[in-house]
Amino acid sequence: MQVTLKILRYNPEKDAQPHYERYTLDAEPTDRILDVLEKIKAHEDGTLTFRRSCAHGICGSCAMRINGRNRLACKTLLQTLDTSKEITVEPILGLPRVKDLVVDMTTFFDNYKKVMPYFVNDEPLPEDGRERLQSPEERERFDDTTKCILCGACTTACPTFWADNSYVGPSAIVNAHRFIFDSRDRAAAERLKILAGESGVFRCRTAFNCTEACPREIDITKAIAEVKRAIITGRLD
Amino acid sequence: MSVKTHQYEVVIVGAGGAGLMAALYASQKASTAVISKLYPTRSHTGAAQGGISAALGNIEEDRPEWHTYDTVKGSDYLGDQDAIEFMCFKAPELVYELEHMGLPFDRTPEGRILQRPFGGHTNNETGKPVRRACHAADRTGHMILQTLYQQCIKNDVTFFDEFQVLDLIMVNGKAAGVVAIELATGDLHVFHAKAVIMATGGWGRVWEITSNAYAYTGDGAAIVLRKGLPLEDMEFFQFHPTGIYKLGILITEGVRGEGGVLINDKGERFMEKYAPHVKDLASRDVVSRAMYIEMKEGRGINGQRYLYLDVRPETVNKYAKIDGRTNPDGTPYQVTAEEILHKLPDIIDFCKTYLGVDPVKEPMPVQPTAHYAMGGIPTNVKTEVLADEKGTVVPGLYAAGENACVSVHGANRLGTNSLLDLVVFGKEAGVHAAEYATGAAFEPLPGDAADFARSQLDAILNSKGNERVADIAAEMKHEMMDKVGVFRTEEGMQEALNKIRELKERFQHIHIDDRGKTFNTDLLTAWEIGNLLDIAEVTAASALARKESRGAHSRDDYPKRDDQNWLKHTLAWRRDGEIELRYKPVVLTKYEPKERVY
Amino acid sequence: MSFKTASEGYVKYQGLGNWAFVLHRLTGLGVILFLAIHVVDTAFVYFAPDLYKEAIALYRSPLFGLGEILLVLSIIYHGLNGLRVIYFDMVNPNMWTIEINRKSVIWTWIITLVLWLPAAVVMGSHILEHLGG
Amino acid sequence: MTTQSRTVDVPQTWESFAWKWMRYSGVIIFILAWIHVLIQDILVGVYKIDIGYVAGRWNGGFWRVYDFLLLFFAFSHGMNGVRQVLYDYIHSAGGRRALNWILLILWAIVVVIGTIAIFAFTPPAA
Repeated sequence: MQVTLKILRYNPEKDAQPHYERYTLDAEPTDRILDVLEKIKAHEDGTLTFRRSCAHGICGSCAMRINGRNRLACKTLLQTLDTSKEITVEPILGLPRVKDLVVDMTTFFDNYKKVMPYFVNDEPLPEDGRERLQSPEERERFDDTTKCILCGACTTACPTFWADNSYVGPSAIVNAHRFIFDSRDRAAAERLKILAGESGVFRCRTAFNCTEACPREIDITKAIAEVKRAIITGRLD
Repeated sequence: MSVKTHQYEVVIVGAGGAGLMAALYASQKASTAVISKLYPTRSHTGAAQGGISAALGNIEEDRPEWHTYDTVKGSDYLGDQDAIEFMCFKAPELVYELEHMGLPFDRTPEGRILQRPFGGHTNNETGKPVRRACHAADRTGHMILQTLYQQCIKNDVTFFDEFQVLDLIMVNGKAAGVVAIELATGDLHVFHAKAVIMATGGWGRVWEITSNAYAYTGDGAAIVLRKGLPLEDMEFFQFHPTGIYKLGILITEGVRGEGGVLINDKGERFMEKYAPHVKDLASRDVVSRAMYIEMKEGRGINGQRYLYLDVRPETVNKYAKIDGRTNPDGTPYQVTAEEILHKLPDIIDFCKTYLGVDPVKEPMPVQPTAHYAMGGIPTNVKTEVLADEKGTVVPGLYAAGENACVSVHGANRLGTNSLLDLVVFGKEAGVHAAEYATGAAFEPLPGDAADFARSQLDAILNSKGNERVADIAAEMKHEMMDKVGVFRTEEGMQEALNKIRELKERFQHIHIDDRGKTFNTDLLTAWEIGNLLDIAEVTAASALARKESRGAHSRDDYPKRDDQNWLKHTLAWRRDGEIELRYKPVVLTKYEPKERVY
Repeated sequence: MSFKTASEGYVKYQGLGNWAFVLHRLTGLGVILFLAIHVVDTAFVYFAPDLYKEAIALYRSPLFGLGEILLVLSIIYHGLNGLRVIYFDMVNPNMWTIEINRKSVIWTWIITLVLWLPAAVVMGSHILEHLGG
Repeated sequence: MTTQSRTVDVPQTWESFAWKWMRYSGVIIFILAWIHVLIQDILVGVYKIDIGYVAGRWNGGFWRVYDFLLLFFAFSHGMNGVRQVLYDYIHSAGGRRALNWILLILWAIVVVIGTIAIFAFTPPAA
């Protein structure tokens, strides 16, 4: 079958403004948008620029706006889209454009680093040198937010983040959640203090775009709500 | 092009599991920079699914000795036994270390790390599969990568993200740094260093069907090869039995660990013919070969080149009963759809996304997929890179992870040993490189340090032909899949080698569209294809020379293992456009080679 | 990043939740603007009764009448959607799932319309009654 | 092993207070404003409203208190809403401080005017 992709192109060395270019080519219904982009780059226009690596939704490189929604190009099959119309492909919104579908992720990772996204426990290790114990229920408590691949689809779908890059954004909160609710971690209070501030969870307007965008199906808005609740109540259950 | 210079005592190339582990340790003792062509969390370690093996014995009796023997046997006796013993005895310590870093392993009711069975891992006394793979659902690699990156942030490790290393700087026979291009700007950067750790991962993209990332283009190995250093055991590349049909996306062996079975067109569970004891949990080379034979003999599903991997609860329970499989408490092993969903969530997601198949309701179409490089940059147990068959160390140069060949995997890697390899030898690399750097001086940088890197890019940018890089890549992948894949013959491999040389010639006449500086992936993709061609050539030449079948190297014309003549490692150099092969003995300690039966 | 980026997202980003949010924001801003004016004009009954009469006269113009109908729509939607968010956020965060969110947004719109339409009919008939009179 | 419940001590911030305020006041306004709208805009309608109507309505204390509560909660809720909206577009600390003062003054003026009117109003002699 034939598909037409309408891609937002931008080369800072040549273009003052981004513009759309259209590519029509043969494809299979089971092709991913990433496959189509690869075909265009391989055979039609090598200047088309995008990030990709694993091609099966685990590395988080290829987040982009496809028909107006953030998705991973490698997890979006043509058969899930209306191919009788043009498919619009644009870079994720809210981060500086570098070239074509590539944006500068620096702010995104800086925000991630703000929420202490790492395990903290300075208490002595078990004397036998083995693992810290954790019940299956305690482990299950934060399972959902361990799935994050830092693709940025959620944060760049967030209306607050579009307007204000200083808001840490859904992804950072998800990663804070992963540690706040880990029974072995000891820095929940510090993280919650950060997240209770002007750039934290209370900037969330529950627009829900983040959850809809997550290619890992993390219930992000729910996680954010749980963090809000932990700040209000001080309870980590 | 402007060149910027940086100075760090230790420079680590690659930010996957091995690179990050090395970074954590090196940065404690020496100024350290990690240079990565991807953001660290994009590394392919994140795609590893099933688990990391360690004889913790959390569920049932297990011993590091058994793990060692299983790995030696799995390697088809080509693994160096000192290195294997080192790794397997270090395993529990490293797994606990990961846990202490916060890695969210699944848990037993007692709160300990949960373990599952995996191919080739056995109780040496009963011969039955043992639960040795420690896991975090089916995203263990993802959790290792995330955890290590998190710890690097905590420890303020310096990263140069999206910098593609193009060349290794050698001065007076010692490593003195690397040259990299910054993707965002196109600027060249020279990193002056006392020690360099190569941790750039594998090269599955040499083959058509692969579980590997687009980024897996063997950059580190190719760079080292171009510096006149050898690559070891390149003929051994693992084909994982269960890749999603046509796409190659990996379906973890953990599926079979949880009781899934392979089924042919006749509805037979054919693995009992090939591995009567452990059946579907035989090691990967054995299973992939069995699948090829089934398909070749016409028992692929609908005569096509795929088989079914069936993890529907009714199937699992049926064969668990036949096998007499039990839970740790002795009760019969039975699963429900919910339990499968809970243990293999990502697999279920892959299948639903890419196949429209729900694995608890329908079987998954699978075929062997190019998965893992057993060979690579030769190192000793301290991860020091070796320059020749006599074990001469290249001062200041280290390698760890998939691009290195210690050799702990020999001719065939056991599932879950790759993640173990990463953390064990990543740590060793970090420790030893920092130790070396603190005792060494910076070698003076030559004035033309960036010239070779620049000349490689210029050659591509100024190339005047009209060959498209993608066509060359496609032909190489097809040829390698067909002729240097699961089954190999003299004739096929020779054809492949000729073809690759022809493609290398055509590569001199490519045309790329993008000549800009900003994020020029057209240029870098072309450079990567150049790496793959070099790797493919070495692989084919090494394979052609090895006249036996061992592990992943399986020849129709020499179907038997030949310990008399071939119990040795291949070392391959590229000199004056020719591949030169030499050999070195395998380190044997306790385990005499014997016939391998699963 | 900026108002421009945000506006592009508000308008172009595809998703029920996005529209629910944009409408919530617009109706909220509309209501607060009206409220500020309304408090002041009502205060005229004390501070400047004559001006109050003029203000009321203005409110009775057909254009303001239509505006009032929209105001009622805004208050109904903002209130219902607000309650929805409060319930999910404070009482049961487990309801923040894709399916429940989508359904609840659609139901919020349906209930808003069901409540607003009769109000609009009543208010519209008031306007018609007083047209030219 | 069993699961332990854990608590931490988190100091409340202006933002956490504001968040709670929007929700609690939201529920109160929902009730007050809807009844207000139902009566004044729909059932009575602007055509029947004049000073006389207001006088009748504010004859007793109940509706005066009612209207004051509505004014206070709705306007405070709304002004914080405006603050939150503008925080999206005003990023500098100085800008946000200026915004807060402007909104606070605006809020005070409107609430004071409204409150005086509600409680000081005496019906004109009919």
